[in-house]
Amino acid sequence: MLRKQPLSPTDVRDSKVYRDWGLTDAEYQLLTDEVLERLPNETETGLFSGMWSEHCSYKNSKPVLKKFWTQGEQVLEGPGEGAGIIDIGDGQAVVFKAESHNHPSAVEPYEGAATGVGGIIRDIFSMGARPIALLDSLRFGEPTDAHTKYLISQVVAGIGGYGNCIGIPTIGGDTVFDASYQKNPLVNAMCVGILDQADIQKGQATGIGNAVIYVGAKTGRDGINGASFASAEFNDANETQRSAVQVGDPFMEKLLMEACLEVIHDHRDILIGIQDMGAAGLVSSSAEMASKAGSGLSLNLDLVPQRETGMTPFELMLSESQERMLLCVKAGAEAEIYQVFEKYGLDAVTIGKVTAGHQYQLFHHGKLVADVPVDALATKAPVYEREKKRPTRLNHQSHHQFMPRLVDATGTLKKMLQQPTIASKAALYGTYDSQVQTNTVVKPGSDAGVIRIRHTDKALAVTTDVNGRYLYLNPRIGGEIAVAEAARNIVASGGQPLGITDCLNYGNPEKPEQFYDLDESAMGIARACQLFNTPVISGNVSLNNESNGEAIYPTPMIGMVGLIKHQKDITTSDFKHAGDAVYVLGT
Amino acid sequence: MLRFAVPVFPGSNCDHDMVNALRDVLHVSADLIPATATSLAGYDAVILPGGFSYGDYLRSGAIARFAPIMPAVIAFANAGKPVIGICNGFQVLTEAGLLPGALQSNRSAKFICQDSRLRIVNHGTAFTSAYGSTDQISLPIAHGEGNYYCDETTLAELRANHQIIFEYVDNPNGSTENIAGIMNRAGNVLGMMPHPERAVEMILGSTDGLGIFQSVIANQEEATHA
Amino acid sequence: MYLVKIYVTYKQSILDPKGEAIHDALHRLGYTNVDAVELGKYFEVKIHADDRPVAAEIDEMCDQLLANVNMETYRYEITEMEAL
Amino acid sequence: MYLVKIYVTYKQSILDPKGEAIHDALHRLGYTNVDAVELGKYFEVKIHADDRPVAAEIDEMCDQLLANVNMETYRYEITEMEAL
Ligand SMILES: Nc1ncnc2c1ncn2[C@@H]1O[C@H](COP(=O)(O)OP(=O)(O)O)[C@@H](O)[C@H]1O
Repeated sequence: MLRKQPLSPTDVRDSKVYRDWGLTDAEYQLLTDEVLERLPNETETGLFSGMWSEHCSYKNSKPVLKKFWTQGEQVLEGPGEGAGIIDIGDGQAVVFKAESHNHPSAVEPYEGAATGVGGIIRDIFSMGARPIALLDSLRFGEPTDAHTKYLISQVVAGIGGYGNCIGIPTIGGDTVFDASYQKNPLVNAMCVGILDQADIQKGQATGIGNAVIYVGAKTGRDGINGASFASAEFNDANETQRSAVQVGDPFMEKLLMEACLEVIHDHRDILIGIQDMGAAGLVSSSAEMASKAGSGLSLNLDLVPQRETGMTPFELMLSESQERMLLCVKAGAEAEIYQVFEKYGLDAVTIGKVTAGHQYQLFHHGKLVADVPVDALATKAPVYEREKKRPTRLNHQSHHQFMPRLVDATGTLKKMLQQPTIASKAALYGTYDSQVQTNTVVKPGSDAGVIRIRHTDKALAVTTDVNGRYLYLNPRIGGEIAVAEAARNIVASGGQPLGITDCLNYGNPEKPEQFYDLDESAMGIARACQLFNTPVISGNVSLNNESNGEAIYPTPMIGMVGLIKHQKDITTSDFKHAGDAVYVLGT
Repeated sequence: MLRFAVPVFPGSNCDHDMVNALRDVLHVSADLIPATATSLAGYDAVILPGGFSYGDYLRSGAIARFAPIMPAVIAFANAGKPVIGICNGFQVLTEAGLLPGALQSNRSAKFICQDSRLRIVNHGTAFTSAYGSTDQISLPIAHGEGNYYCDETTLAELRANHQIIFEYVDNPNGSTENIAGIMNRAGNVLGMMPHPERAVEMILGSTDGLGIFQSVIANQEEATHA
Repeated sequence: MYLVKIYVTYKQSILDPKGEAIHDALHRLGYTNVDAVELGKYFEVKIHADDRPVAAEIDEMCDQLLANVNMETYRYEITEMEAL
Repeated sequence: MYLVKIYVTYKQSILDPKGEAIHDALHRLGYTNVDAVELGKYFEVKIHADDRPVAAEIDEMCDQLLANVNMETYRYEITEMEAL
């Protein structure tokens, strides 16, 4: 717990409190000896604990992500920004990204799933795009025990609760039940948006003196240091020390989205950068905006809209309160921005400015409480080349082809159809509004969801896929299969695959066998992406999906988007007429 | 050309869908009106759209009922001009007292999004005349609180005055007497849970929703030419 | 300064779908001795006195906004709090 | 037979968007002397005794289903009713 009196830099060092915040001794030493060359105070240590978490720094996964294939002439924006962008012709582009909310959903399934959806939507509209579709990729244990049933109903209610209210159709996803996810369910959400290429935004803060404006919900003590929490492993002992849960407010987000899109469309001459406050909240968004632009930044924390009293700089900077965005706006034009937000009844407050140099400075009650190089936060996190060891489970594989012996075909078919993973998911997706915005041509229940692009003859097909069991048996081939399955779903809907996003859900990367799974499957995904010409344009990593030492199946969720050039080419999976011929293609 | 007004409450999310249907498919003029406006002068019809006004955080429609635009909507209705409330719009109309009864949580306590078959109960209204003798139509529903409730006396009145306009063929949400849509006694205010604006183009699956708008347009044009 | 606790529940004759759903869920969890569940809303409102009686104001708020008197009833308790 | 009244409210630091929205609406309606609104859940549960104490069972139900102890707290009152 945080005290009212801040710890001195030597207290931080001696008490090793940084460990509770997710920094290892070695990382703390790297910080003191090489990056800062001094002892950081409590606030500064907190900033680094958030920024150097896996969630923000990708310190364990960077070497793996480098292996992805990210090129292609269609790519306008690859991994790095809030979301990737792909050209779809006629001056338009599609923006998409996926995000995991596994740990929050395990703790508080309704709000965890809801805020996962809220977060991925902000990633899309912060790029300047209007969100047009959502997908959800879910993994649960076998739906036999009461707790799993509770998780399923709450997660699905949370996804629907957010998406339905904000008015973005949920048009696809996938749901698998397997004991491997019993204690560690996966909740991955994907959002797709569309924009005119002229509206593309960047999360950057440039131009000395320009204003940093905070918009949206007030900051509270919710989800403090959630980024490090999300990157930590579960065990029964830390059940009670989980940081406060965030509650989603889709109504607020709807207003925030409309206001931000209005600023982007109608005030683009004064808007310099825009970014959502996601993991590690205010510090992450502001440090990244400044670092990307090579700027310095100064923030006055007393100006941050606050929902609670007596919040410390640590709490203000690391709170993960939802429905907040950060804007960089030309000095002198602030009032124009305030006016837009006021119309929507939202807070918009200038909390700081871009400065000369490269320092990141925070003021609180008139005192300088943090003063560190921007890049130290945003780009100097350690990167780990983890040890890789072929899991022993792969040595015991049988190479004999399994030959099923079929005696009662009808009986077997019926049994298979009763498997929760194979059975229809209509009871789940039937609670999602799949038609709002009136562009949905193919609703959930076919291969890919299809949305037409209004005022054109085009449509987009979108799907999420992965079969963790295949990756468990062979991570590399399993990775290839995941991409191939997604591509088949797109093609079967009449689309040409354009690119993918992913959520890499794995166990603890510090275990060499887990890292093997991650690394091998990334190579499989990379190879398949190159083959299908579907570059990876965005994604998300969720590690430490373990409970009491048991990892989930390696589960890299693949979200693929395809372009349908003519709406007449849209195809659906149902048989149309009695008497039609049925063909089997492929091997 | 007829002019439709579509009031936008904070949290409305079918407002654009409605305007798109009216402009692109029905070729009438349609404007989005902020809930802070106080006049509907110059409009021939008003449609309250679906969505989650004010998040529907208390009861659906309860907070929107007090939006600044509502006195103008009530005056518009009292002047005998056509007012339609769809989904959340229906909930707002009941909360505002322009239509009797209330909309409760679905019997399943879950949000339901699906196509629903409806029986047209009264063909002789300003909202259904264009359906001719068509008996049933199919429209999408998408709601968590669409379970229509009213007491026995109100129900008897609705029946006696032929105010029940649409009934579900397979009641999806527990509505009293399968009610999907009702109108006021004067016949100029319609509230319905299904979304006709989602069924105006074949590419989206159905054009069964067109009749409602075509009825209003035909009746209004007749009224202005008379 | 007053703390007002307001309880809004469905009227007797009205079926409460959410209460039913919770009732069923409790049974599935093995609490089979639960006979009925009703779900209502519980408001905690902090209000400071102005020129009219607090109770009258609360009645008005409930009738106007917090309850739908077509299907709900309400009751409340008012406690005076120490001013801060 | 017992009637149990259960009150579930958010913990201190948890955002209550619904309470906020209702608070704003009350202000717009002119109830500007309302300082805060929190919206919680109110359950009326009827339960008949079985082999274990009612209070223990209610605690368990709340922990498991009716409240989410990560973000909500609950309290309850148990009254014995006349058997019908
Ligand atoms: N969680 C979900 N959300 C939305 N749609 C889903 C979800 N799970 C499954 N679906 C939909 O159900 C249909 C069948 O899904 P799935 O069983 O994964 O099919 P397949 O493996 O044959 O591609 C697809 O249209 C898919 O989008």
